[in-house]
Amino acid sequence: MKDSYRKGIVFSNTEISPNIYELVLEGNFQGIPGQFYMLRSWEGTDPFLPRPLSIADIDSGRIKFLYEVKGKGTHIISKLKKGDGLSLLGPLGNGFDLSQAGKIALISGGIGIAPMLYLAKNLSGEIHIFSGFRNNAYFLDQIRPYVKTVNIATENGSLGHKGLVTDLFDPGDFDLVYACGPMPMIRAVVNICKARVPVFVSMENRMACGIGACLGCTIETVRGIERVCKEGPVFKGEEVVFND
Amino acid sequence: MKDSYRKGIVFSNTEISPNIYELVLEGNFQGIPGQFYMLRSWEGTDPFLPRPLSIADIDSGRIKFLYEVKGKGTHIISKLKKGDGLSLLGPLGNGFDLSQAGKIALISGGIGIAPMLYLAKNLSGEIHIFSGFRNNAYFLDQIRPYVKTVNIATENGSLGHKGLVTDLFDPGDFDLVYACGPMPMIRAVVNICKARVPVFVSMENRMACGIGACLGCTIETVRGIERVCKEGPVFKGEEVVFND
Amino acid sequence: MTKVDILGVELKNPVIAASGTFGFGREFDEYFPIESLGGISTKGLTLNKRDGNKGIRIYETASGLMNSIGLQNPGVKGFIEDELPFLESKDIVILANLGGSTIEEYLEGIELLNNTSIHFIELNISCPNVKEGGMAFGIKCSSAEEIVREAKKVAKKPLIVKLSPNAENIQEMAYSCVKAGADGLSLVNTFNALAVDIYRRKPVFENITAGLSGPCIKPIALRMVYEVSQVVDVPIIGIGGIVNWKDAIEFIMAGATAIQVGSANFIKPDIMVDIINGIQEFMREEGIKSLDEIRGII
Amino acid sequence: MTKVDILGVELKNPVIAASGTFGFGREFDEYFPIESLGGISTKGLTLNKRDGNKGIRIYETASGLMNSIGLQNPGVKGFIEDELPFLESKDIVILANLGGSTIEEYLEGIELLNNTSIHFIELNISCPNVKEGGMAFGIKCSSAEEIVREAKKVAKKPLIVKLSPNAENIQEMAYSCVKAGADGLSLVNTFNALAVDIYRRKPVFENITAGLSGPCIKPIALRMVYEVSQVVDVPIIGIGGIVNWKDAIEFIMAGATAIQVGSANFIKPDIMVDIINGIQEFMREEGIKSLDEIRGII
Ligand SMILES: Cc1cc2nc3c(=O)[nH]c(=O)nc-3n(C[C@H](O)[C@H](O)[C@H](O)COP(=O)(O)OP(=O)(O)OC[C@H]3O[C@@H](n4cnc5c(N)ncnc54)[C@H](O)[C@@H]3O)c2cc1C
Ligand SMILES: Cc1cc2nc3c(=O)[nH]c(=O)nc-3n(C[C@H](O)[C@H](O)[C@H](O)COP(=O)(O)OP(=O)(O)OC[C@H]3O[C@@H](n4cnc5c(N)ncnc54)[C@H](O)[C@@H]3O)c2cc1C
Ligand SMILES: Cc1cc2nc3c(=O)[nH]c(=O)nc-3n(C[C@H](O)[C@H](O)[C@H](O)COP(=O)(O)O)c2cc1C
Ligand SMILES: Cc1cc2nc3c(=O)[nH]c(=O)nc-3n(C[C@H](O)[C@H](O)[C@H](O)COP(=O)(O)O)c2cc1C
Ligand code: FES
Ligand code: FES
Repeated sequence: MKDSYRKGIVFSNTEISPNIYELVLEGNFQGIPGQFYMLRSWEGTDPFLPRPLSIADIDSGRIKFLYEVKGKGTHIISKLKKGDGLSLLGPLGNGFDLSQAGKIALISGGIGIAPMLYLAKNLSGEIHIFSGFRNNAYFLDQIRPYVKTVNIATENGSLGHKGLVTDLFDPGDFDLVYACGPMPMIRAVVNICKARVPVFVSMENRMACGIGACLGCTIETVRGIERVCKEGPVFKGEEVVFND
Repeated sequence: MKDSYRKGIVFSNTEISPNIYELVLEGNFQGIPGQFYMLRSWEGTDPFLPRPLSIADIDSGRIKFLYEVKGKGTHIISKLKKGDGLSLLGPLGNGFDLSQAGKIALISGGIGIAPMLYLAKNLSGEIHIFSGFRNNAYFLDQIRPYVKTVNIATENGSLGHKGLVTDLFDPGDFDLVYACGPMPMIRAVVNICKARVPVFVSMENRMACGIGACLGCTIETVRGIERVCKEGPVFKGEEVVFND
Repeated sequence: MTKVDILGVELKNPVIAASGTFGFGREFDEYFPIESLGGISTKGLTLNKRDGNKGIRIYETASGLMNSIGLQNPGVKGFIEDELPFLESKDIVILANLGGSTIEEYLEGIELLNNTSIHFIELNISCPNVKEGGMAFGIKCSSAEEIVREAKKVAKKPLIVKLSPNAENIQEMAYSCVKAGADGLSLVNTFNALAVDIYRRKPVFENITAGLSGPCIKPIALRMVYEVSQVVDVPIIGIGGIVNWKDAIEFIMAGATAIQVGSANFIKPDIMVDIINGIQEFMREEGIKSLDEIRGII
Repeated sequence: MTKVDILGVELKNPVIAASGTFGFGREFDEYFPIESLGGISTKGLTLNKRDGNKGIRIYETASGLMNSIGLQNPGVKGFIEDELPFLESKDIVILANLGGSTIEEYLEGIELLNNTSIHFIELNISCPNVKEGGMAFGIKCSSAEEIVREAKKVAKKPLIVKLSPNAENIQEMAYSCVKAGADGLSLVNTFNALAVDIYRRKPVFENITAGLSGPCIKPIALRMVYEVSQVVDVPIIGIGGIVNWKDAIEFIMAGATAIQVGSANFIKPDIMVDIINGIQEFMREEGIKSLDEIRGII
């Protein structure tokens, strides 16, 4: 039997950049890079659903999440203090394939950087990270020790390249690409890599159950309709059917 | 203009007896004994309504509430920690008449003891308190300095008189009676005092608005239908019509 | 910028206090100047004074509230004598919400209101908390049509009919009321609902059922406003679970000319001020000059 | 102690997983033994495999959830071949939830299910998320009557008809279905509802409306179960917003023989175990030997 929701205790919950928080919980949590947990830290039924967050790191007796405050749920989570309890279900989903080696590019857009630390730590091979942000960069300091180069793009040019992260990297340079971020970025990355280098992307969708039962989080793939929470969130780039 | 909901910061929130909490907030709050505040310390709309709590004490820059955990709302409030914020509307209602003097009995049942400290502190005259509890007595230590005698009844006899608090006091001994507690106790007190000594009772009812607009909290009085939150919560005993 | 026009009456903004949740404005005027509102719908009036229902009147549910107030009110005459002068002293648009048990009662009420300064009659054919009538008129189209037709004959004020979400078919109901002469529609009133006290093994409310309101009903109310806006051309006032400016904009985009805020007043007395400010801010950000630009746009 | 009997089939307890919220049980069986449930209603089946709807499928509301899954399912044959064996390997009562766009489709589906080990057919005449039918059957009594009569003719399994809360009159609808041959009723399915994306100025869902479920609807669903229990004698399965054992007891006291838990499964995969335990505990405390003692007691 898998565990249902269980308790985590807040060790720290820090705003590391405007609206971006790092949440560290105490407790013995499992999971591989790319997998996620469903979190709930409120009583009552509004918000109704738990919120999915990717594993940002796991260390002995600690799990880390990196999240952006978007709406009600993440706002409530951002108010948690050391010692507060919350409920977690997971690890869920399939995670990234860690068996690959060679020269690997990690590409993130905004909060899509969340799973990249844990991923970089657990990959062998030569890793380069390409991270795009609106204006402030974050989390890269923690990732730096595990990668060969850090490449930054910001929309307003306040840091690194002014423009899109996809401007920065040449798929011909790599044996493998992993990407996580907003849908337009994912699509662009998949297009750039097409037929040149294998790419794995972490997909996002609204979720209700997180365990594959509600069929709320489906996307279209070359195999048919699949669930982001169960068959994903990581898919091979060429398998995802991008509509419109 | 009166203030709408404003913020209070938790200074302490302590379980002083099983399921009974003392909440102290920082902030400049007003109010006389018998008045109450509406409290809200959660995001979202479940629970939907704020919760009414009587003023248990006000000191320079601090307000105290004493509450029993009954359901969802008080449960959430009981989880508040030092430094947490919550919203308050008040002071609301009419409060006790403090101009009276003489020999005064304060009668409380269970958590009905909440307004008695602040009341005792602000009355002149000779004050005796009669407090009934299910099994554990609480809050009396704080009241003791302001009263002449403390008289306790518990249902299981674990402390003081075994039985009801109404067994303990003789209305003939007093010039005035103030009572707060569960409805059966209030009714018994009013009956005992009838035509012998004036009694003021603090009434309770489910509230939505707390400011007199929804007509949700009405009771029957000799003057007609009145609102506990506006014409009350304190009523003259003989004015309340007790339907059963 | 936020101004809206309902049947020739100009409202400063589309935000109206919903009947029964705002008294006659006095209590709230202590917390914010009620003149900042688009309008106020009075507590539901009946020809004669009523004491309302006994027993529990308010019961909380998930993101909502059940009430069984039972139209406690001072009667139309009492309103005109004791409450209206206060409202008249304010620069505010007044909807007199009128209920009743018989057609005659409604008509007499209207006659009394005709000679006052109120701006609209909001005909409440949808109160679920009065045994002898009220909502009964709002379920079947035929009975609604009859009462609206009679009301329209005597009314000298614009007649807004307040619909019940318990109507068998909300589109047919709206259409029937407009056909019978309704100048405008407001919807929804509360949903008929039940709560059980499992320890007493009885319904919580003496009338067994009571009216459900609050954010819980918003998605259904919004659907009904949208559906009604597809079949009638008169102005629609959208009601049901609005707690913030986003909710208000959703109703306007679904076809409402104005909106009413009910239960949300209980969680913050000046919540309508926040809603008005939010609407203004949204219009500025989106470059919207008049709400006409987005009404029914979806 | 918690055992209940529905049309001669014994359920270990009155708690059934609601259609569409529990898949075919596989995912949940990883979190708790699904054999501890009273029963399971399958994801809504249609004669042929369906991919379901495009666009956003899930949207959160205050204490609730809107969904527009659109009956994504493997088809009746796919169910029988790929999913039923798993359920048969468990000691659990199975309700095959069956939807469709035409009467013929329903009838063919029933014929296929007749020859399987399922215990009940739950006829879904109330799915709001399929354009070409489904709920249309559940609004007007006449169309419901027709499909139930035809279904009853071919069904060799007890026929439970799942009612829509969007029915024009829930009592008449229940009565019509029973008259037409329904052996039992389950209610409610989701409420037709709307959400607007105010920045895109469009409905959130591609189908415009979607189905609302969750605790927000409980007070209305409970009222409907109560009302239906006043007019029919067949077993009723109560559904709508149940998240804890108290909710379940309310439905039973309002007249339900059993209950289904839907959206709540999403906030805790083993929430039904908590509900079953809570019911047991309540019965012990209150000295209730059988749920028959409190069914419809209010
Ligand atoms: C598998 C997975 C892993 C994720 N990992 C992370 C992570 O590590 N860090 C992080 O910050 N976020 C992550 N997200 C996104 C995160 O779950 C949402 O931002 C969060 O649920 C929003 O909740 P809220 O209550 O704050 O916002 P809401 O009030 O629910 O919504 C705010 C806005 O976000 C949109 N939105 C809500 N949920 C989603 C969703 N699931 N997908 C797309 N848009 C949505 C809404 O349309 C709305 O515009 C992940 C999502 C998935 C599915
Ligand atoms: C003017 C006033 C002053 C009060 N002062 C205090 C105080 O100082 N300390 C204190 O502990 N309590 C006080 N109360 C009672 C307190 O407001 C309720 O216990 C609280 O609102 C319950 O909220 P909950 O969410 O915990 O319980 P809920 O989940 O809302 O309900 C739990 C149980 O309490 C019952 N209940 C809920 N609200 C009320 C109510 N207003 N009256 C009677 N029964 C109710 C419900 O039926 C249910 O059985 C006061 C009430 C009023 C009206
Ligand atoms: C306590 C209370 C009393 C109400 N009284 C009336 C009334 O007298 N007349 C009326 O037409 N509607 C009455 N309503 C219904 C509201 O005006 C409104 O239609 C309904 O509550 C839905 O809006 P909301 O969800 O914003 O509250 C009442 C609602 C509540 C909560
Ligand atoms: C995501 C989702 C999918 C659903 N799919 C179906 C379905 O296929 N067939 C059906 O009869 N009901 C379906 N329903 C309705 C539920 O079975 C149930 O009737 C409804 O959700 C109300 O119960 P609840 O409030 O406990 O969720 C679905 C509900 C949800 C939330
Ligand atoms: S979230 Fe329910 S199937 Fe993926
Ligand atoms: S709580 Fe609204 S009138 Fe008293």
